[in-house]
Amino acid sequence: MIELSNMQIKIQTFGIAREICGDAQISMLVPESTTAGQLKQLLTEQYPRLGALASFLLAVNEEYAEPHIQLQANDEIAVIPPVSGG
Amino acid sequence: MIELSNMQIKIQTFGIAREICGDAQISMLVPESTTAGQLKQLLTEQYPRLGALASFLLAVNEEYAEPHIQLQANDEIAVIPPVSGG
Amino acid sequence: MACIHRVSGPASGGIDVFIGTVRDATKGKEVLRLEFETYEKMALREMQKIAAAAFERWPVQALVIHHRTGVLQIGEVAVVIAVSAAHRDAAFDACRFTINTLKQTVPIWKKELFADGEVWVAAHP
Amino acid sequence: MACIHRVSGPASGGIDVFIGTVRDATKGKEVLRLEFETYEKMALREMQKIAAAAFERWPVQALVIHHRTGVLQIGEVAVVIAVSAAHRDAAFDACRFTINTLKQTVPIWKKELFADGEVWVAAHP
Repeated sequence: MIELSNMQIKIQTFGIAREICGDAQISMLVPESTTAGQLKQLLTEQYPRLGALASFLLAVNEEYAEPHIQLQANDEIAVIPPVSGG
Repeated sequence: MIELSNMQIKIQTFGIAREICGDAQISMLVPESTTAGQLKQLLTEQYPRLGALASFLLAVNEEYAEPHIQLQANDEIAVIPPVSGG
Repeated sequence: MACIHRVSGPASGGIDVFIGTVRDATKGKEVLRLEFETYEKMALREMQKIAAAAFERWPVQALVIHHRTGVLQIGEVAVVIAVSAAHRDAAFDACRFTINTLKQTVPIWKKELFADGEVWVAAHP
Repeated sequence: MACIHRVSGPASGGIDVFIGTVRDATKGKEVLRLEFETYEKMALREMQKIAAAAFERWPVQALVIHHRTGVLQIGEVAVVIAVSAAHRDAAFDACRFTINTLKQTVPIWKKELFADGEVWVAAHP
């Protein structure tokens, strides 16, 4: 059996990541069981300027996400470029 | 030739030293060329409770005085018990 | 200054307050104004974590974090952190820890606007 | 809070403010109120020395020391130190140095009044 199972995820972007991605929220079709680390890679391929940042992290459900975290379709996902508050 | 040369000095007192000495300003007759260190000793003899303090310093002309400083009759002298501002 | 009132109480002996203001220059270049963007819900969670860590590490009585967002002019207050404790060392340590950690973890982004352009602070190496 | 205004300016990026308030208890014993006595002229000279030392050691822009005298009730502000600098580390370090040194050198004396008596703080070993 061959099964392809993708999911549509929504990704919020902030700061310079919003400017790079062109919108405050983008959608991506990714395989089910995609991890945060894999999504980071996919994002860098699709938006190479993200790779030029000093760093960027992903947040899942308002928490910084370890790379091994598996994403769910209804997760609240966000691209977090280097923070600079204060 | 024998010469006795004394001087009258005025000493301001503060905090617990004022309570020990009984007045905000006391006078003492001391030999000319008395040093700050010697005055401290004289004060401790006259007011033994000063010796029971955690420490006390003398100020001469609004500066903490090293023990070797020679006092002048018109110096502004003060007894500084342990400070506790802030 | 409301932040100071909110942390003061009869049992507190020392309050340390850090106030971050908008500087008129960065690396010698004149800044016209700042813009702060935030991921608000996550920023509040991260601030909450910092406060919890501070309370765990130091005998702190109250801790307030206040951060502006949007456009700020030169000299305006961007951030206020106020910490009260019975003794001053805890207040100083917890206040400094809070601003240092906030700058590392809280999702807030600062854009500096110059006469000839704008820069997202710290974005690039 | 006037102290904060007096140290803030367009070139300052960080202000650290220490506020010492009258605590309601000392070593577990209820304090009714405080009384501060000072040798005013010398106190100002010693404060001036502290400020000069702070300016010499850290890149500080402005430094204000304010200390109350006389009778103070619980919760009242006894001392305010406000330090501004382009960067926060200098503001924190200089502010902490100032309060620590003030407590060691400036001729100000605190008397704590209890229900059953009074004590000059730190007077005896």
